[in-house]
Amino acid sequence: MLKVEKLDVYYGNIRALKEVSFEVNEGEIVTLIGANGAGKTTTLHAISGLVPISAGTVEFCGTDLQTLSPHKIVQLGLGHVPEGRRIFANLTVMENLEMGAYMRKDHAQLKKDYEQIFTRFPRLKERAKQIAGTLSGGEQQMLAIARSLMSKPKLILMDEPSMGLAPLLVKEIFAIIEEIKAAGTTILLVEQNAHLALSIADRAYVLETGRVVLQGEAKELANSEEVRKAYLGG
Amino acid sequence: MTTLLQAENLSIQFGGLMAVSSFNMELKEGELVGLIGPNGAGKTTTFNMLTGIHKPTSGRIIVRSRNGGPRNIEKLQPYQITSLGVARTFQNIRLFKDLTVLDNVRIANHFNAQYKSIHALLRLPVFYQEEKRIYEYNMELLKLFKLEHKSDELAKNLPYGEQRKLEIVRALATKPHTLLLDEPAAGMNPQETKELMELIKSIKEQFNLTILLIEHDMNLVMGICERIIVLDYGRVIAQGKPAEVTRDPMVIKAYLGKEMENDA
Amino acid sequence: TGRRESDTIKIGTIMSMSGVVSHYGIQTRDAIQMAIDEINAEGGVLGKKVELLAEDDEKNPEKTMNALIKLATKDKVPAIIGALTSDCTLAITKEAQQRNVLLLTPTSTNDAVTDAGDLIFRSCFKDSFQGSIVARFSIETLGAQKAAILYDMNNDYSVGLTKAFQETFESLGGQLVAIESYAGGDKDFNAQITKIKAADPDVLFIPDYYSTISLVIKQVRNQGLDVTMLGADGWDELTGQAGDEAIGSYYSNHYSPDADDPDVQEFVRKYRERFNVTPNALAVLGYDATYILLEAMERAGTTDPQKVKVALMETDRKFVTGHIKFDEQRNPVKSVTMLRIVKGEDGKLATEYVGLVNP
Amino acid sequence: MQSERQKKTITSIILLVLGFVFLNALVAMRIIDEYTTQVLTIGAINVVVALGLNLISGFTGQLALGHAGFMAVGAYTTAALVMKLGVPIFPAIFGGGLISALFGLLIGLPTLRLRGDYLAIVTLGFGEIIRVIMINLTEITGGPAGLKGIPPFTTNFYWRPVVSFAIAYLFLVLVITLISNLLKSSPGRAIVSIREDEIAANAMGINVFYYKMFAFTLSAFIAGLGGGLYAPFFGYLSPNMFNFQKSVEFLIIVVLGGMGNLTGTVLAGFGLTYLQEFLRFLQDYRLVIYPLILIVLMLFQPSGLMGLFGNREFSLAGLAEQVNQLLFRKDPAEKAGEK
Amino acid sequence: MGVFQQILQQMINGLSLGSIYALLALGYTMVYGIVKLINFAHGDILMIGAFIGYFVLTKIGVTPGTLIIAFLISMPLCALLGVSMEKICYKPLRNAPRINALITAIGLSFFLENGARVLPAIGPNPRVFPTLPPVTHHLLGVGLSRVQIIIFAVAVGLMLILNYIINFTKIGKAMRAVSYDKGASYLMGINVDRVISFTFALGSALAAAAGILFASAYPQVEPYMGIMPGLKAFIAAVLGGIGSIPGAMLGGFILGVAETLAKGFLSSQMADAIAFGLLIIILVVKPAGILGKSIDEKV
Ligand SMILES: Nc1ncnc2c1ncn2[C@@H]1O[C@H](COP(=O)(O)OP(=O)(O)OP(=O)(O)O)[C@@H](O)[C@H]1O
Ligand SMILES: Nc1ncnc2c1ncn2[C@@H]1O[C@H](COP(=O)(O)OP(=O)(O)OP(=O)(O)O)[C@@H](O)[C@H]1O
Ligand SMILES: [Mg+2]
Ligand SMILES: [Mg+2]
Repeated sequence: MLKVEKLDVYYGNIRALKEVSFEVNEGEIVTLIGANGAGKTTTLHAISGLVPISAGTVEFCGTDLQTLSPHKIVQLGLGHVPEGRRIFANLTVMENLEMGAYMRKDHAQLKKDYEQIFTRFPRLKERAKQIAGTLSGGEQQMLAIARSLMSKPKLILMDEPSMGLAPLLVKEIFAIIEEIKAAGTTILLVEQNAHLALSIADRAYVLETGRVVLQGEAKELANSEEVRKAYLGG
Repeated sequence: MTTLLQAENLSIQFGGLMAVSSFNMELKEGELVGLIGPNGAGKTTTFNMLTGIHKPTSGRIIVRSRNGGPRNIEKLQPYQITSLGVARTFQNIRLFKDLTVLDNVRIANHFNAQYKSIHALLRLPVFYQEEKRIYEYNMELLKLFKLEHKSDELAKNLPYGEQRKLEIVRALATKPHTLLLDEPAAGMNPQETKELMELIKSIKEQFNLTILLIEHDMNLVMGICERIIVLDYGRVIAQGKPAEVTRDPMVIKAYLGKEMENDA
Repeated sequence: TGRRESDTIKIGTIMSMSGVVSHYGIQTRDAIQMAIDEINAEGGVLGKKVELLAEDDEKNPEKTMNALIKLATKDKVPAIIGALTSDCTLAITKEAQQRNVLLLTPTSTNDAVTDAGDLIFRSCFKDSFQGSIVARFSIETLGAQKAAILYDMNNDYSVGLTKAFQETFESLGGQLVAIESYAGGDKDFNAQITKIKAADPDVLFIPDYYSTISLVIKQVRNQGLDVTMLGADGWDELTGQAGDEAIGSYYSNHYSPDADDPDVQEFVRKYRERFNVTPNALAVLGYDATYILLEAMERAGTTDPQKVKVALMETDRKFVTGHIKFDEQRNPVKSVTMLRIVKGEDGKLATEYVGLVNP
Repeated sequence: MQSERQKKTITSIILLVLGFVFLNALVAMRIIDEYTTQVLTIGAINVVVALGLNLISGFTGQLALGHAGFMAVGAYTTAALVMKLGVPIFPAIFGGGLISALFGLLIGLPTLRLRGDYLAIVTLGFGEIIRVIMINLTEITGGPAGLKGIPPFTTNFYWRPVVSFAIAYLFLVLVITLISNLLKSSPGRAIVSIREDEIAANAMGINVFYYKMFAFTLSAFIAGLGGGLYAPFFGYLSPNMFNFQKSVEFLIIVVLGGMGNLTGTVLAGFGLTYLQEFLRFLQDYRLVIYPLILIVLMLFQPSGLMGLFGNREFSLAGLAEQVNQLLFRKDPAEKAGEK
Repeated sequence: MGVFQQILQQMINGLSLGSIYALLALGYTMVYGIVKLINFAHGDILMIGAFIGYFVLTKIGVTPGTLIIAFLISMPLCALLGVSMEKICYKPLRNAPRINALITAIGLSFFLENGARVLPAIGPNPRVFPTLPPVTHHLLGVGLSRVQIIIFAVAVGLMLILNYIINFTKIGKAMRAVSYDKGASYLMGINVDRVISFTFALGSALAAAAGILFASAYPQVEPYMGIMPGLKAFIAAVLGGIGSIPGAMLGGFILGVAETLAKGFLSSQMADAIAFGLLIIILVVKPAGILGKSIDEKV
């Protein structure tokens, strides 16, 4: 479904990604793990067209994404829940969801989808008219995910959805991620919380200073000595 | 042992959010204390209050100045607190990105520089002497962190790990008695983290430092901290020796929960 | 002196061809060019063609100075017509005098302009003269007791007239009940007018150029302030811009643009034909200044400023803007024409000759 | 190391003096004609003020839009000191700088806590207020008609352009030395660190507000010096010469040269001053083409002129070194070995 | 005329002037909010808008109906102009330091002013803007002219429409989203470039309307007419809190009234100085303007 090959990204003179290659198949949860600054966010940004690609290719459902502008990429069915949530704090919850559905024209279906989202996230329904900036961290993360789902993505990129959340909320969010997968959406998950990420993922890639250094089945990696040492704290 | 830094009933509010409430802490000379807690617990905010970047809504902070006397610092500006001997690093690296590594460190010598603007403008001998002293001292510091060969590089061109180290060097150059480190190992791989641990221990000895440290890397925290304070939702939920704290059910629930889950 | 002989005579002009008074500068430059073309068509001066070198000053004294030095040292012109506004002219008079360049300003009315030396001439009124004439007129002819002034504090023309009017009016026993100002470029005068209205004057003196005046008097009438308005030569051409609200106002001018003055008619016709706009007062002054200068050169038989200056003092004939002679201060001795704005037979605004006030 | 430094300083001074004598000889012999001298002198004064602006905007990172106002204060103060109090010209110029610095201090105190565009708009406001005050202070400034008859540097007509040029040149060198000496010192580094990151600078022991004030006041002082030079050079002042547009001109010089680069300011200052005069042949179209050139420069060279050269600073000693090497083909490594 | 009437009269004068400032300030604020650019050429769009109105009205005569036509022609044309300015001059600089776009905007402003001056169709001469015959209503000894009524009506009407667009339409919400976070907006599939263009279009259209209103109140058009109102509106935008739409409206009204009252009761010489002084005081007390939010940097 998503195929990334030999991806290079530069910030000025700094080479943030070095020949990163990986793929995501339909129906999977694939996770990218790695230390702070390893280039996980950069990878997702490159896929979504937020940073220019210096070399390599990104292919999504057979379309080359390289030359497309970000909003076109979203229209192809690629959702992105950005790092740090980045909800529109000055808009209401409902307006945030509307922004998620910005490019959709199927108004009839859209109505139903709002209903569906609200049944999945009852807390957001309660707060539909609240200014999003005043939501709690967990609620904001839910909103960020819900907002992205509104675009009906085939593949959804999630950047550290557990960041800044209390463990309880983390559990809740991960449950939601599994639900989304069950509903048929493919997921590329970036997480610092490698434990949890590996526990729900099918496959995983490990990034280290801009390079893929390990890859494999999530379970295998979780048990590998190397990963345990470096990312799971022994 | 004298108390170098003391916080009494510190609280701060952002809008409606009570980011830190009734925080109490006493840092004795030569201690190495860890401050841990989940994301958003208020650790960095605590640092920000201790260094004057945020003014606490209520509470007191007392610092022993270099020449001995205790001083209330809640109302002081960050540069004043630094000059009393409390230095810090930042969680989101805040180097002077477009300046060289050496200049980054030299800037931190500012209030120690023994000459006035007028000396610099007229290029009097005292200026050259001082500049030479500063240069040599700073190069020495850089050497400790194996950064001396990069002294002319722009800070933004250093790899992440070295940027973190440079932040520590820069803080050291202010000649602090107390050093506050905010996630110094973030972005370092386990090997680097190990080296960093050794480095922290050694500079602590060499410069006779007292250190307060925020870190999510439990290996590091358990490895070097003598005492740990755990924050959650702005409140201290536990404190004590590393071994005690890790057994505390509250801490496990709020922070270390992962292991529990695995066991379950 | 040792200026090189060539087959053309170069004359400089420094005008504000860009910036906020560019509409005056460009028209005046065009009028000067027109006069030179006419003279060239008649065989030129001293048997040579005249070439006009026009420099822009952006209404900026610094740029005026640069232009002067360029004209004086690079182009080596013996005489310059300009500058347009008094601040620009004042910036260069001393330099022109020292560089032995004759400077004839057609339009700078500030009293001090000609102080710098015997090579500096002007062919328009000076502010104090005109201001006091209008003040005298308002007391002696209109019988005014209480006057108000509304002026542009950024513009020394306006400030100079205000000062002169105020002094004369008060010395003749009148009372100034309000002196209000605005800054050049302002479009809204309602606040000042409201204040003036409260002071209830007999006459309101508004010394500024017509483009501003047309806005001011509209707002005066809109506020229902029924007062006789007075102006000066800047009001020339106001009849083309203002509406009925201007009727009944008086202003002083260099000449009477009476339909039956053939010189005026001829000038306006030629100018319109060539540039497709009605010339304003400054353009006419520029046109006259060109003739004054070039005729003096012809009389002097040379372009040497020291000789032309003497010949200039002998100027004594009627030009488009009236009869011109110079006094010892190199200011023109011109009588002032007082005009009244009336509704013409064709329904358009026109001016009516009220009287001549002699210096 | 010590002797190396002294050698550098001496080389620079020799080159400066040579350049000074050479240029002035050209001016005195009218090989550089008077018009060009006029433009060069104005250029030098513009550069002085722009250097002041660069100090606060380029090096300290605080955008200021009212430097024409400081220049006006300097110019009028100098004129008043000379004309009303009979102060000799050089003390008067410094007096202009000092009073302007005082204005800088007063303006900076309440406003330097503002950041970015807010500071820009407030300084713009102050520039305009100063201008309006000048218009109304008729006693000192002559009002809108301007102030004329300011005594020139010398009354000798032939030598006047030479002397004006020489003095402007000297002040230019003085200001450049002042700023570059400052920048290569602890207070200078403090100033630059504020531009880079205020919060970090503060945490590193730098009194951010103090150094902002210091840079702003010094910047006003330098702009005031520029004004002080302008008054006797020009002999005539009018408040409208120091309007917003003039402030913008200085900003354009700084940005076009490259923010935080002294060499760039010098080049752009002379370049733009000359360009405006050079375009005179375009007549009515001059002010249409000039902004177009500006826009094109901004679009295609956003980092300014010196961005082309990696933002390095020009150094006389460095130049001498290069020439030396070129002439005598001495390898620098070899030279180091010699020592 | 009593003091009370005088005050009332000055208030009316000030509000009418202020509503023009407010319309213009809205453009500054919207553009600033979305691309963080002080668009110095905004005042010159007012000039172009007024000239378009002038050409339309001199061609077809002036009646209330043709006035509406003038708005309908001038506003879209200026919108187009604003969009082209953004595409050609600002967009390439979006990732450059902000000061570059600022200088470009200043250059553009000079270019428009002087370009208009050399354009044969416009030229340097001030033209009389065609107006409806003046009618003044009197109430309690206070005059309210027809022009003033038109200004209020049009300005308030446009502000209501703008308010509707910003708060209740999809593109309006997208504008707010983009101004809050461009990157995240891309990820929603929002065509950020189009939203920015739309913002320029909207702001420029409002400036065009302000131009016609301004020229109706002060019936004269010339190439440099946009400078002063542009500067004042900019101040108004900052005063209200730049980036804040209600702030721009409020700032415009406050500035208009303050300026008029200063002229009327303090000193007309110092009115501009007072306007700037007011700005400075407000900024010193509230560093982000009256309705602006000062956002602390997260350390
Ligand atoms: N806009 C930028 N300009 C310059 N360098 C950048 C930029 N964004 C990221 N980088 C650098 O690129 C590298 C990879 O960063 P990235 O944000 O992708 O890491 P990450 O793996 O997502 O880390 P984290 O766990 O902190 O989110 C880092 O060294 C970072 O400093
Ligand atoms: N300047 C500010 N304005 C408003 N809220 C703030 C500000 N700074 C911090 N907060 C809030 O205060 C809370 C504590 O934040 P803080 O940065 O101290 O967390 P932390 O414990 O350091 O977390 P982490 O481990 O993620 O760094 C968070 O909810 C944060 O959003
Ligand atoms: Mg990341
Ligand atoms: Mg933190």
